[in-house]
Amino acid sequence: MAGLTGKDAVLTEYAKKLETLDAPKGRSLTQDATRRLVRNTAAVISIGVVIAIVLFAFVGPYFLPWTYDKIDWSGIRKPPNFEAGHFAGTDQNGRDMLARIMQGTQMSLIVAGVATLVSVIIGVVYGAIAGYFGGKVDAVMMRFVDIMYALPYILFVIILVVIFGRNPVLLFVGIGCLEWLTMARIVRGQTLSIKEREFVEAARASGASSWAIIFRHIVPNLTGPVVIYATLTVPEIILTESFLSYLGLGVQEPQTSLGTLISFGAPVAETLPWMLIGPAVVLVSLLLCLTYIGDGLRDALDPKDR
Amino acid sequence: MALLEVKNLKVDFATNDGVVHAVRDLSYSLEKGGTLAIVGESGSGKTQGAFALLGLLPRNGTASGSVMFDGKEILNLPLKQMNQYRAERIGIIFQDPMTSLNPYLRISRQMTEVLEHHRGMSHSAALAESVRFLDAVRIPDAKNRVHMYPHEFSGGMRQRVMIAMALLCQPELLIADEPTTALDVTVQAEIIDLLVDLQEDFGTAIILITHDLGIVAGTCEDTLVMFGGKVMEHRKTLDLFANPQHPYTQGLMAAIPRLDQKVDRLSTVSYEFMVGERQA
Amino acid sequence: MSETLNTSTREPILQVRDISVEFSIPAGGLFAGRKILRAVKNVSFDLYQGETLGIVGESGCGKSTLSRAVIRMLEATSGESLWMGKDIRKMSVKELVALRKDVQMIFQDPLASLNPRMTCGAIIAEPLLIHYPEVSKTERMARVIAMMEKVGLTADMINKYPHEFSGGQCQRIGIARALITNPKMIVCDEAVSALDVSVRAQVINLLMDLQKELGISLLFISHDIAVVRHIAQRVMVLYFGEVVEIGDAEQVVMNPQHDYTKKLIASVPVPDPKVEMERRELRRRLRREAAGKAAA
Amino acid sequence: MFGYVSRRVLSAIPIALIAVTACFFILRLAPGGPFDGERALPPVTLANLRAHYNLDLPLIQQYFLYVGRLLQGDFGPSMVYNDFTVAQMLWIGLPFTLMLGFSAFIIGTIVGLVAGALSAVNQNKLPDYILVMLVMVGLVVPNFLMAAVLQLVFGVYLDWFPAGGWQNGSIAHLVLPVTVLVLPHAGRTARLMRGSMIEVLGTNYIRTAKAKGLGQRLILARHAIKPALLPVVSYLGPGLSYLLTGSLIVEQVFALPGIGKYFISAALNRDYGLVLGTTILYMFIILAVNLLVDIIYAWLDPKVRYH
Repeated sequence: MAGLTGKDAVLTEYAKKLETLDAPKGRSLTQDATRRLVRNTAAVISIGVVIAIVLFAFVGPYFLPWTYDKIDWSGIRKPPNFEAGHFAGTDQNGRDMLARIMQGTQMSLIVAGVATLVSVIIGVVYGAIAGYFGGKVDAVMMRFVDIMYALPYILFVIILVVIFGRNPVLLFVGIGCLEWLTMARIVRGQTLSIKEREFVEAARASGASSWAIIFRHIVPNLTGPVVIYATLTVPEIILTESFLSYLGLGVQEPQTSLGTLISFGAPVAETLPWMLIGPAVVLVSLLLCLTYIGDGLRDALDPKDR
Repeated sequence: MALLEVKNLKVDFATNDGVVHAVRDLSYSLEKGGTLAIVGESGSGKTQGAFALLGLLPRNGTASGSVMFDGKEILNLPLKQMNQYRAERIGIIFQDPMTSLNPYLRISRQMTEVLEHHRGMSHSAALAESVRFLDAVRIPDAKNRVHMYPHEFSGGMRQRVMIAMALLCQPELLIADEPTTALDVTVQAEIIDLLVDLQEDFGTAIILITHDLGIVAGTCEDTLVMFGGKVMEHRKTLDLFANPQHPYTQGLMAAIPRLDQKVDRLSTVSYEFMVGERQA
Repeated sequence: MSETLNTSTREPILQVRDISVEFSIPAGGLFAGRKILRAVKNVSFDLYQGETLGIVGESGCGKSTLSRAVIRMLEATSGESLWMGKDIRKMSVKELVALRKDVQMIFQDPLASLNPRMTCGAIIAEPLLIHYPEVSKTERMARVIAMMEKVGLTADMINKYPHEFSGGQCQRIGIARALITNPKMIVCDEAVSALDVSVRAQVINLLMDLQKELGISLLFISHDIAVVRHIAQRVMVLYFGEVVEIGDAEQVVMNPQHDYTKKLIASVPVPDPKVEMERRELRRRLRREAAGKAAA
Repeated sequence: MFGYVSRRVLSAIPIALIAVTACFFILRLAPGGPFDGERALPPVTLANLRAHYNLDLPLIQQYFLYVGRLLQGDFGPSMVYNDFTVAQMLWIGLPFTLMLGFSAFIIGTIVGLVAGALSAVNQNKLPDYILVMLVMVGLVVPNFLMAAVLQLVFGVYLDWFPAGGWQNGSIAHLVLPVTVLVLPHAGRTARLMRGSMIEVLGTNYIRTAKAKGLGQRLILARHAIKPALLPVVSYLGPGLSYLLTGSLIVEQVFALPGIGKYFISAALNRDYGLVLGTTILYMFIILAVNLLVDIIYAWLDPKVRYH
């Protein structure tokens, strides 16, 4: 390639300049967003609480004398008492409530994590393709999403669970497969708007290939909305999972989930209140914090000064 | 006694990156029936200065100083009293005609409500008056078009509707905030010429806010040049164009490509004058 | 100003013959049929090496569509667009990508034409990455710095992100990106319209200096005839997709032939009170004539 | 306007057909069937049971048979409650579920719209914070937990309302279940309305209305409400389907005679007829509401009606 500036000597001079240059780092949009997120106290507190809950669920069991499935024959249906090590009482079968709450939270978090991942992956890929290629492809794909929206989707989850039995993996994937609809719509909308932006046309004008445009220009600009919606999907999925467990379609014994615990705790709440209060507090605070984090992220990532 | 006396007007905005001083110190006066152009680049504070007059600042904006209208202080008036000035005594038209009309209401509704509210007119009387004003701003077939929705009008037509709407109560002062920036140049000329004719017919005082020195030249008796929220120069338009005093104004004049003169190279605005300003 | 180029001897680098562009848009109503919108109608013109051709017209006149159709950023419906004698509309994908090396674009919105997630250096280097992948990273970055300084940016801005620059600086980055592959022609689509008066003058001067120094041809599209007249040697006036006038810039401005051009020239406000008063009278007379003609 | 509506109706029909087909085949292709209960039935009874419900015919034929009868409103026999047809069972439970669902839907929508508008109008002031908190609770607490809590507090301890069961005609029995259904729906509607109202209040045409010197209440009523409603209206379709799903639980917790409780038992023991019937019924309700939403949307937004 001919010396761009016509004189190759000039180029070497710039090459030398390059070594000596320590240009200051720019402040990327993500750093900007994190600075704004940190200023949002509700979001920061929520992040703290969520981390605490995750530690409680995954690290807690090692500190407990009882495991979630060990039956303490002397302590059936007992309120919390500290000598016997049942800090949150025991359930009808004499199993330690605190251990079960921890295991239940673990299960709910895992289900939510995997299902959100599944819904994000399907949603982003589906939305990006529909958005980028547009025209007929987009019309057909979006028509399908409209049909799926019209179906009473929870009935599908129930049918799915009934069909494939109650093994947890299927449950996660099933929920994820039905939760991607809104993500697909959001990603499609975003892709359409990014595609119209001038920097994409500039890339086309420089001769960039479609794939280069998708991965270098469109996907990086999708991260904002995808992150926002993914955080808002997690509580949705936890709700769906607990809804299913409530109907007896959730996780199989002896494992449990927050929804299952509540479904057992609710009918006997009058006599054994600790069986309901424990899991309810954990579930509500988890969902509350995740929603606040989602709102905080949305205000941080696309700050229309609300 | 001047119709409008603005003294040391300051407008600040509280943003999460600290306070932004949009208008630092703006003072001017306007006689009854007079015409004043406020010229400045974006960020000079020209628009916020005018919005402060009518209390139209956004939620995080605060104004201080004094604005005397017809002898009475109107800056930061409580809403109830301010509403007696808005549209009735001070009209305003905005920059972007495409978004300044409510897309979900017919033009008739958006015009008659002004007369019904301020003049207590019946709907039919208000409608007739609205049609009369739509004719005055040269909208063809006003009688039928008044019942249409905004999206059935072009940009230029919508701006004419905005002008008619602002003049319904024949206010003593009309503020025009960059009325033609969003329009094509041929439509812009028609709207500017229309404003000049209306000013002569109704004798309304006009404050025309723009960044285009060409528009200023043909419309207003006085011109006020703003930069960085401050007044750089305020003189008769003829003198200002004959021999601009302030280096910023001179810089602006030399930086515009002109249709009537051929120049090889545009001179760029030098900001040395800012050196003295920075400490102020 | 550069002497009027004697265009007769040299071969034009771009010859456009009867380019038309039509879009089919959904018509309203129950059984939505489709209407044909003719955005560009049989436009022809030539562009010579080192020349700036201005295309002026109001919104909706098809100037952006034409400029993109001519370099096949969108498909024309009919006509020819010869680059160095070869019809762009018949080029293969590979030839088209190679064409992008020689034909670049600058856009209207300075900030929106830069990917917010990429640094200034990466943005300018992208065309190099596409067309000269074999070039080493250091050489690529050296060329980027050389170009940054040529367009008036300092080398230490290389890691900054678009939102950390002013409008004028963003446009300079756009220009640097367009120049990095040493193109022969650049399409400037309203390249200065979004800039403030003071910054606009700097960018116009920069474009004209670079053109003189590098001998690049510019297709300068704008709605502002005063800017076009200043920067271009020849001007083409578009009205509803058709060329109503084309010629030397001074000619077109000083004595326009077509009615629309006359109206366009008369509408542009001139920053001189006395001149502007006379022009208002001229506009009033043109309107009365037009009204008279319409009534007749 | 008519053109727009008929186009929407026409487009709803294929969706319904495709959905019915999807439900039908998914259920039938799933492993297991209604008759493989614990005690294996003797092969002979199994055979003629299958014949009775013509499960022995090729699937395609069963499908056309099913759809044919469906068009005449016959949902076919229930395979578990074998002395009722699905249509009869649905007919028993349907009115209750619709009454419960729609009353909660209407109350929830109204409460949500008013709350959302109020909190948007006095943004970042006390009423806004309180309403945002209430909305959070409504959104976050799962309906079965809310049901249990309300049942315990208001039903058992305070005994203001019956904690469950149903005597027809008695509103008191409905208070708690409707409240459980109203809270999440009102929460979502309020959150949407707040965001959309805030956006509308920031638009140029509201600034124009202020510049006309109109009173705040007049600006809100005439200029702000209609545009703010649009995004919320388009949510009401999915909103109702969300609420109907919730009623599955509420009917079970409060032991109410809706179609909800049939569905779960039907799904568990593979009563194809009943599951399909309920799903299709829910779907038609949702499609009908979506259609209604489209029409309201067109009525509100002249631009949609215009082309």
